[in-house]
Amino acid sequence: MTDCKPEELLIASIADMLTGLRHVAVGNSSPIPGAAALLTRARSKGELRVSLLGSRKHTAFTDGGKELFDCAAEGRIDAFFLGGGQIDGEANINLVGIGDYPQTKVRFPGSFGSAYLYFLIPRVILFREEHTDRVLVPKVDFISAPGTSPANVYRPGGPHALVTGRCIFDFDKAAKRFTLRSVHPGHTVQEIRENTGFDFDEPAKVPETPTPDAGTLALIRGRIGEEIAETYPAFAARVFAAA
Amino acid sequence: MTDCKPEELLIASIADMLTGLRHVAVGNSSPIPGAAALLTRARSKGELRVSLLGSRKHTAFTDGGKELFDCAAEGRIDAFFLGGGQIDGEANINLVGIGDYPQTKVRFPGSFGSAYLYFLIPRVILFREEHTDRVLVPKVDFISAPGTSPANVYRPGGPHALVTGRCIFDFDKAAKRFTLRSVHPGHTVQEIRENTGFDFDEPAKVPETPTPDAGTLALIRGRIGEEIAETYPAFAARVFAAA
Amino acid sequence: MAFTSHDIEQIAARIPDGAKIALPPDYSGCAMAVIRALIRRGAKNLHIVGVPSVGLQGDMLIGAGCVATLETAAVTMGELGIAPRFINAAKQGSIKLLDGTCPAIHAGLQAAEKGIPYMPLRGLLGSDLLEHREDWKRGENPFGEDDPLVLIPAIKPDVALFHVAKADRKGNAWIGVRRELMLMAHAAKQTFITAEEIVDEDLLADEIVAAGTIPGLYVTAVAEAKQGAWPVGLGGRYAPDAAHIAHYYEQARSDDGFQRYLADHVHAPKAAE
Amino acid sequence: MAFTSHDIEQIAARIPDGAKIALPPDYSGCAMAVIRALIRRGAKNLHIVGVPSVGLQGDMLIGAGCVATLETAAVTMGELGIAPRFINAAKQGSIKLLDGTCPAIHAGLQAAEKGIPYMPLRGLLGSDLLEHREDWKRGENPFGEDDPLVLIPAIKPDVALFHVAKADRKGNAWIGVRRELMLMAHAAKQTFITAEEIVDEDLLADEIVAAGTIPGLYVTAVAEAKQGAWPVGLGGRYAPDAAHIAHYYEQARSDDGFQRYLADHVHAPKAAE
Repeated sequence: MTDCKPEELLIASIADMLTGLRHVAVGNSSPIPGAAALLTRARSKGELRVSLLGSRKHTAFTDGGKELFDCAAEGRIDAFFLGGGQIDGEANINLVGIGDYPQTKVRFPGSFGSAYLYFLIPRVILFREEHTDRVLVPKVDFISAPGTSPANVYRPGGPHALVTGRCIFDFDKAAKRFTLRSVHPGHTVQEIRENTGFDFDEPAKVPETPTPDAGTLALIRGRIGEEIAETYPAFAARVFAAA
Repeated sequence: MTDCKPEELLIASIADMLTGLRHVAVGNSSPIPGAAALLTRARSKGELRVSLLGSRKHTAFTDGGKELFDCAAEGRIDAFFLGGGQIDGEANINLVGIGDYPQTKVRFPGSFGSAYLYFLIPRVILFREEHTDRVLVPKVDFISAPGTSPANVYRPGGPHALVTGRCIFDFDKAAKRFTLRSVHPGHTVQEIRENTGFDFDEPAKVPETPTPDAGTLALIRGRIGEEIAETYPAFAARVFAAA
Repeated sequence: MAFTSHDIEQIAARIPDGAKIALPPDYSGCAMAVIRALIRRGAKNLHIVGVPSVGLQGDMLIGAGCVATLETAAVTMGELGIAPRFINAAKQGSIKLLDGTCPAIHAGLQAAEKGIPYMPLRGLLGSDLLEHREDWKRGENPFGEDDPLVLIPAIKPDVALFHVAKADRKGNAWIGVRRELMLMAHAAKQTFITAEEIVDEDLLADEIVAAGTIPGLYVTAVAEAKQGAWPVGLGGRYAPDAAHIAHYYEQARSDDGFQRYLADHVHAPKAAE
Repeated sequence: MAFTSHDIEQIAARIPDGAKIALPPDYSGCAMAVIRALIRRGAKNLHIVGVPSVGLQGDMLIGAGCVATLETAAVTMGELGIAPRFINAAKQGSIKLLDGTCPAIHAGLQAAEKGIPYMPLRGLLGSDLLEHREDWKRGENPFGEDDPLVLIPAIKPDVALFHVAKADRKGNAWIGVRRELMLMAHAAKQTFITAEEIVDEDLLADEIVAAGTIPGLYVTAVAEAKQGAWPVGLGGRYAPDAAHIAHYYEQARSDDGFQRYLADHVHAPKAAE
């Protein structure tokens, strides 16, 4: 328990959300979601297909940059990950900047495919390690992609959960609100309230995020560490080197 | 002169219409237009590009069936060839059938890409060896592709000429009428009138279609015969074997 | 998503009656062995989509009574002439014809590939094709003025079926420059492939081979079929069997002749497979 | 149409001020040597289209004052962080931003490739991107009911510019699975390519190589440029020069530092070529 690193907890927690799916895609610069998808694949006995963008070995696209988006639109991708410079309580995400657009005070890289994939992939997991009221805000300054849409908008996809360095939230699309699902070991509900800029629901008793069992940890540190190292060598060296 | 075969005359006549162009595409089952394009290419010193559908060697498409059409829409194809089970005096073409659609009395293979390429390729040469009032009719029974379009329709392309086994017509888009340009050696204007179902204009004196000079004939029978044989071996054997 | 390995008859069994089935032209890669198996199993009410035209496959399925609807830019037997069973059915009015044009079929499949309801297209205005296609609509260019367009609805086949030179054990299939086969696989709900050979190596492992390969992600099942495109041939591998096709053409010009052809070459035990 | 062979500076000279220029992301194949030559020749008022995002190329051109408009789904320096000269320009408001999203850029280029004025797209509704993109329109699905869509106008670049592993003397260029480069070449009016090597054999002659090759038909000119993608690297050939990129990142965080970088690595005689 105590020797489970924060990254390993996140990998195992996210992996559990992917069980039973057929195809999970992971964007660039996403080592923890990538490792999570590879972990689920390893446990699925070949049932889960993983497309890891930026990997030569663990991606199978042959139709250029558009294929990920077409593939999502065809309904062939079950889960994906999005982050955000800001995320608000209605699951709107901002990858553009803080302040008035276009001359924002703080500028982020840009929206990438979020304004599309958030609509089309059934299980989008929001992932951001930094859990502060700077990131988790009442209302984003710029909506790169909205968390919910009116009933007439074609939207088979949307937010499934928000995973941070402190906790996991579920998202209720009808209520447009997050509910605290579990708090990571070493963190408290009060701390999460203080560091979250938006209001959220919580159950009467908030469970602790379960830590991975010994078998899972061994798998993460062994095969998954090796597989993810192809795409994220620095991450793998930092997290798994001393394991 | 007398030893110039009808096919050779047609090849040379069509080739002259392609001089100065950058890229000519030729559809399937078109040995005479194909040979004409190859002849113009041979004389162009590499300036003309030819895409011969059905040829492995003389086509350069690598993006599947849609590429010919996309390429035309991008304005990258200067000339193309279309035929027709029926062709009328307004240059409408029918590749579908004779009689009331869909249960036509006579059925042709279908419209292929004509309803598109006729609009987008600047110089479409209508080619049909059979010159009878069965083929050249007052009004086609089914318009696969219209000869002209209203001014508001996007149409950089359209009919340039009609080449048959008896003569060559030019087409006037404004007047929506064919004009006899020249009559092939051995044929007469009166014979053409009798065998053409539509009315057309003619100059005071109708020239004879010029026959290819000795150099052109040698080129056709030599290099062009060899090049076209890759795609149309039966045609090449029939026309060039005894040359 | 889970790719499986099958034999020819199993593939034919998994293509249900009434399916909208996308088929390539004779020069692109035809799973002829499965076409014969479909006739053997008595498939009914198929909606054929020729991508963009169809040849022997279409004529045989029409003649055998497997087809309710034919959506294609053309039916052609190449230099032999017009497909005889198709002509017969067109004259009899025994199948529903959705006459189209090549770029509209490609555009409809691309719309399905992109998950959009339609694709706008140039051309077509003033063609009687447009008059008879109740599923096509006229539209206006919202970025122009008085600029009419035709809107082609997405074509989403239930099944794409074709033959390739090579597939591997993960369902990856090498198609080279025949990208219309990739478009078919992207657009269709299920894709069944026959291959001259199924190889042990991963076709995506080599960067040069990968460029011409459909990932197994899009492939429902693959069956090995040596000479699987016979008699129409497979580009780069073997030529059409011109004598056999001419024999078919002659036979298929009469009802009796066509039935004899089926008896000799389709129903006969393991005729060609 | 006539393809020509050039050197780096000639290509830079043929990309005019004010051109709409399509550039790939750092991982796809960047003609960095031409980017430096464009800065050397003092290119002005470029309209960059990131396909679908842009990295070091965009940051350098922006920092050097070559850019008037930036149309992209993102500007990223990968794990280093956000491109410093881009951030500076965004905060200063010194360039016009057309923030987009990857699939809309691909769709716009596909519309140009198909010669259609626009492509309908899912998603986007409710995004502030749509609020700020005056060139995008809302539309309705004419085949549905109360089904809103976004209409993305065609993106027709004046120039596509990228780097490949191999080209031949006819202008055919091998890109493997990097099909976005083919889309760029199809959509653009002119395409300039640099290649690690220019080979004598015809890349279209071999059926396996041809599958990953852009035909010379679409290529305006090719220049040989060994290590032409340095410092961002070329997939399958050489890795990014991480130390140099980190050096750039540090230098580019200040105006002075960026000018020193240009002096050392761009204006210095034959710095990297």
